[in-house]
Amino acid sequence: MKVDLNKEFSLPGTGVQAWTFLQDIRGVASCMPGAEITEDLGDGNYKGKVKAKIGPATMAFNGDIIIKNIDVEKRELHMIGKGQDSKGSSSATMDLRAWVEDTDDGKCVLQGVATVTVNGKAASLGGRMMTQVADQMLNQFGKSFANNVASMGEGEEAETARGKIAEQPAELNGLAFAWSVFVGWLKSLFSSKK
Amino acid sequence: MAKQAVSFTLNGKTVDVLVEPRELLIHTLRENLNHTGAHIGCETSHCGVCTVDVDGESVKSCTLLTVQAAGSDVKSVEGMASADGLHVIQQAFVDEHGLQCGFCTPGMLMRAYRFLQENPDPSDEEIRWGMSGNLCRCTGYQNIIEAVKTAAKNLQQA
Amino acid sequence: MIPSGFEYHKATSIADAIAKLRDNEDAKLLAGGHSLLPMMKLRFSEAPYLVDINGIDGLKGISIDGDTITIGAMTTESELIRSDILQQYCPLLVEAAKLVADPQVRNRGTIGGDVAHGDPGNDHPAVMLALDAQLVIHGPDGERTIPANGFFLGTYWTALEEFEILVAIKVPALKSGTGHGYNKLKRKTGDYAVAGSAVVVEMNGDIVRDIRIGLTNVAPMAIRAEAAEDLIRGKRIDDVLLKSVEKAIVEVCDPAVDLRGDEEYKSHMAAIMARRSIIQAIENAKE
Amino acid sequence: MDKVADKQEREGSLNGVGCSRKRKEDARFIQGKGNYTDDIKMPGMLFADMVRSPYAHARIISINKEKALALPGVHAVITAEDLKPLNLHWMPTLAGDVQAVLADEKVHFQYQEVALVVADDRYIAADAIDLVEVEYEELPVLIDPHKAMTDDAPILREDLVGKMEGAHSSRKHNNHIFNWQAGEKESTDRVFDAAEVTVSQDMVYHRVHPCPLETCGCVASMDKINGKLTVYLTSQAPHVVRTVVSNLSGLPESSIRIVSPDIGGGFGNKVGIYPGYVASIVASIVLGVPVKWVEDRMENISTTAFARDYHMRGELAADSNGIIKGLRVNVLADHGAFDSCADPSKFPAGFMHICTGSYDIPVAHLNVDGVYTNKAPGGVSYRCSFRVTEAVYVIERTIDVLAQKLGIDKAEIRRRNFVKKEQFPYKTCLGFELDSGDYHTALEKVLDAVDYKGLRREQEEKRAKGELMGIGLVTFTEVVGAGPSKSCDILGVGMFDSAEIRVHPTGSVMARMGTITQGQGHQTTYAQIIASELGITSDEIAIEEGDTDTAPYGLGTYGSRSTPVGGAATAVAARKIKAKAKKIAAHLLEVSEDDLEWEVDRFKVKGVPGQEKTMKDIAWAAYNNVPDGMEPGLEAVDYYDPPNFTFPFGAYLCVVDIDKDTGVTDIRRFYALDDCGTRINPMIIDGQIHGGLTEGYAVAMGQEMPYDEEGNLLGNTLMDYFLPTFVETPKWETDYTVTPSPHHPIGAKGVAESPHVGSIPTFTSAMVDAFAHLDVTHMDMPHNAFRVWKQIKALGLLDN
Repeated sequence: MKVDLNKEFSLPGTGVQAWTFLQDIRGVASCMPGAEITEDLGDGNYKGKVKAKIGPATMAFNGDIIIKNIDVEKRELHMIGKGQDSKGSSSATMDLRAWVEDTDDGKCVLQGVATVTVNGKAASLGGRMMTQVADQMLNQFGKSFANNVASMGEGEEAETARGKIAEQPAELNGLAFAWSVFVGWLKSLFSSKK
Repeated sequence: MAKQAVSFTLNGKTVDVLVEPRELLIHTLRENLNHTGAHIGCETSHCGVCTVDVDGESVKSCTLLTVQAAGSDVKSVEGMASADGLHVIQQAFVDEHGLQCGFCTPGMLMRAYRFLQENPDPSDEEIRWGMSGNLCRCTGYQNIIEAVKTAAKNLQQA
Repeated sequence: MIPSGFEYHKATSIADAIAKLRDNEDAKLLAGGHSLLPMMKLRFSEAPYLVDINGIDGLKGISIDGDTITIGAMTTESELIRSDILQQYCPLLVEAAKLVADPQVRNRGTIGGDVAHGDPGNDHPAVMLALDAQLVIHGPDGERTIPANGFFLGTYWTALEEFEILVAIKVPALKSGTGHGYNKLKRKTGDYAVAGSAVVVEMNGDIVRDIRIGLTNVAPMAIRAEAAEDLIRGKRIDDVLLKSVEKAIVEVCDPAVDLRGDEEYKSHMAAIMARRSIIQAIENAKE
Repeated sequence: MDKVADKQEREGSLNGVGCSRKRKEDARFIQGKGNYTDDIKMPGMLFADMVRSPYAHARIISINKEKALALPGVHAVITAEDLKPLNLHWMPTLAGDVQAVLADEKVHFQYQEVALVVADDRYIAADAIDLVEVEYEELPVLIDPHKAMTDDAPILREDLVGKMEGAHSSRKHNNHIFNWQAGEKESTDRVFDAAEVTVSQDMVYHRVHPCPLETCGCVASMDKINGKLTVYLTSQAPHVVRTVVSNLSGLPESSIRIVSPDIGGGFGNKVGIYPGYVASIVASIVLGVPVKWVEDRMENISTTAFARDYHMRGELAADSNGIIKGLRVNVLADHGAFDSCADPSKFPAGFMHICTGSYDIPVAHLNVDGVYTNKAPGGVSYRCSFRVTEAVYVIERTIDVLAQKLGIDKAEIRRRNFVKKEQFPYKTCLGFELDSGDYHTALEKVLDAVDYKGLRREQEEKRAKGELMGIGLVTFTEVVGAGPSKSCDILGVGMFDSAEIRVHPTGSVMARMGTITQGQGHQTTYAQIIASELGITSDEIAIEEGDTDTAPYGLGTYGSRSTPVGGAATAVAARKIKAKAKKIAAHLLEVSEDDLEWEVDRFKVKGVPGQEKTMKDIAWAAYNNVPDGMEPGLEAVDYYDPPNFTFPFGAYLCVVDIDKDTGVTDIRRFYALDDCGTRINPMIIDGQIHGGLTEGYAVAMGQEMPYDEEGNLLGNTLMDYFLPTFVETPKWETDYTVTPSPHHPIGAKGVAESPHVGSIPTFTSAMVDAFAHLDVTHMDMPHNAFRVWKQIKALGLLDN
């Protein structure tokens, strides 16, 4: 299953702040409940895992993240994430380009284009839930990302944002994810515009 | 996981088994208790070939943990016939050619057994709805409907 | 298809069940098991600890007190269908339950499980919305009752907090001048709805005084078609109005694409199911 | 009068051919005492489970068994590397190709077998497969067969690179399997060039799965002391399996016993030889204990034996009266990753050349190209003779298109083109000799029964009101009963079949056949044939099949071949016994054989009342009082090699109403008239027809196996894969005519597949007919509500 996604997120901080945060792979990963970078292999290669849970469903993916390119001029990140679930029955790949654009009000938007591919049992069985789980993950991730960007500023707003980051649950609402969750995470970055 | 001792009644006799909590009733019946009448068809609770009767209700035994059946009264196709011979429903399936490969038949019979107690005088339409949790690939259902009707008639006369 | 190993506890009381949920990481409640066990057999769920709440006193049964019907969360679909109280005072629930899965599954599947699971394809959530049901929830901090409207937050996502259990559902008894309709389109018995709609109307002569339209499987969760309701409220139904209602329903849908259909088809089917339910509801409100 | 009554009573008590005898096999099934493969338990038996690929096309970088082997209760993890030294990592398919037993360096389709785990029980095995770590490198995936032979298509079968001579023809491309043609291309093209009218219709006969309720499985048991391998397995062709296993293992066939126990439905799914069987046999040989392997439902739908996936174009040339002058059929056949269909060797596209149907077509040309894609392998006959379903579909659809173009009613155009009764035996231009038929009578009987004119009037009225009602009509001819050895073989073994009958001293009978029942009721019907032939009541005739240690060699049951071939062998073997019995009777009665006449169950001396010997008398004598020079005993074997195929036919009519709002179809009426020649057991025939129609309904209206571009099969549980329940299944009306096969010993033709073959185009015909007034000529299956609604919308028929 392949899904092409485009997404735009309005962010509370400046373009510079957002771009700084976007380059922090560990930070970006942390916006996703249940995800973490486990190893920095150098040269833009990381190992990571996502334990995805929603309702009664769980799925654990181990995978590689490869930073293909960081274009400072365009403030664009090109990365590929590849993961296989720990049972070897499903896998997911995301090819992602994300960039930060300034807006007129001194703030910015995060833009993204991604192709997500899911193989195996998750694709065979998860079709019914894929999009919907992804959509609801979107808000969670968006909030976290925005909080992180906001927290980079000064003052009360940033303080509140830092508080929110701290409160962020380890899993989505303590409920978390369906089998399609890895896609959900990926797609949550860049859910399709309707 | 540690095994648990579970007792229940199977076709009127008490049985004791030692099972992991995850063991499904269909496996206990088939593997542990050598009651291989009920079968496994889809494993996602769609086909009904594993249907048995638990405490007076039709249940898909592939979707019930054996530990959940503790203390229950379980009836399977093996318990249908008596010393007097075949159950009226079994005979009706033979008479109306309500089976071919026979794989769905034990589940079908157990469902019909319970259904006819829930609705002793069903219409064709009611049979179709009442039996809709059991799939058959051979008969096209038409003769099973006849069999259930015949059984209903004979049960009422009996 | 065999589940991975887990520990099993048959809860003796609601408090016991809550305690076990709290004390065991990733513990899950086992109600009817007909959603959970298939997921576990496919190993999409590997809950390490199951708390079986079958057999807890007080979680089953249907009673009526004044205008309020109370249904225990562990009441099975079959019990809903057989209930004289519901037949007489809330036939919508009976009709919806009849279209859930198949007879064997209805013998195990419970209304509470159906509502709390948070699957947008489940049938009762839309019915709960149409009935304006109240959900009684027990948790570590005691009991709270919240409206069904607002309970369904997304796919497998409800307003239930950690370690909370849905224990009962309260729905209003049918009043005179009230009507209901339920329609569900599905490919075959046992399948999830392509789209479904539950409708409750309160009539004032041939004017619709109030209406609630619940929709199944056309969004990440069961939803109310509020814009469509607004169009109808205070009006007399006619073909022109129904056309605009259909449009409003298509607008509110955001279904998942699968073998049952694409977004367009499912959204339109939701509109057709809702139209049929509205007509049906108004018809039987007259009786 | 008494004599007549006595004769009738004796005839009736035989329970022979023509009576609706209750089934012999039912007693065990209704009491839960069937013995299916998964019911079999052996001491010390272990369980196997399969590690499968999540990818459709990928290279295997590494397989790490350690964690799995460390799990208590796990005995072995077997991979292609383990099979290589035994040269068992690949196996021959029945279609002249090879198939990986366990993926050898790369995987070619999603869910392909990668490693077999053997453990104490199925729970441990299931845990262990999750622990086998396989590292893959993804490769480009080929799913669309139309792109298989393009220049930039990925190479799927690296094992075939450079081998441009295939089993059936030279190969044009590495993803090409074969090209197969029948008929005359040039003369057909000339007819088309000169024709007054031509029509052309593209159609996809989508990929489906037979999906019997019992999945495939086996119990392999190697007895190392005696050197004997016993395998219980779900096979529609146990003897062929024994030959293949012997070839693969090097064990003599006498050291291999294959048993097909009770089979929970086959429908073509259980003809093939699957990796799970072979791997389990290897595991049993290696471990020295019995090993059981049983698929789960997802594995069944995803990996073993799909059917169809034919992408067809049908073209007809005709005159302005609708008289057909020529037929062209072009097929692109998607076989998936390995060509593992089970057609007779000479027919890589089966009997697709029956595509001239019931019609008198002067000239035709058929072209079939088979290609590889990254999908599950197969191409089996799902409740039909080899590709006959596809052939009937293409001709029946295309003739409807012709009728539509010419404005001729679809019943009328068939009347005009039928092979006439007096033309039989009729040689078709693509090489079959239709042995018998009476198509006009069948059609008219159906049209009268349903009041066809009245239905058309009703349809007119409905169309005027904007309602959608369709009438489907199909008049099909099947070719079944493969088949004459001169043209049909499987792996070089001629497609005869066999029967061995023993009459015991007391006159009861034990008979064994080379076929194997999967619900068809052979134990009942074969006994009826013998009963009528030998005058012994069928209740005293025991039938056994499926055990290669005891049954005579036979090719098995598929392609409706049991009655045409096995049934013929049974009748001929019985006649051999009867011939000997006549000699014994003459001896006992001290008359010449010429003085004897047969009556129901005895030989009588002509013109001398009371001088007679019953078959029971003769059976006793066969063991103690035979004529000089005759060997004692009363038994016979027949290996029947049929002189021709049989050609069952039928006329089916279907009426549908379509809900414009939802696309939901109501099959209001389905009338099926079948002519299967002599009717052995009408009750069983009706049952077979109900079942076949229901499977046809499933295929036409809902079954599908969609793959996404990455090669993921979407929908491989019974949640998604459409098996109709009691509620959706229409009510069937059946009817018949009887046109016996002139070459079959008892005139029977076979019946179980006709309703599947015939009903599918009937549904499509009805669906298209509902839209025919809007110039729709074809709609591809499945006709589910979603797709129908799309059609309604595309035609602008939605109310808004």
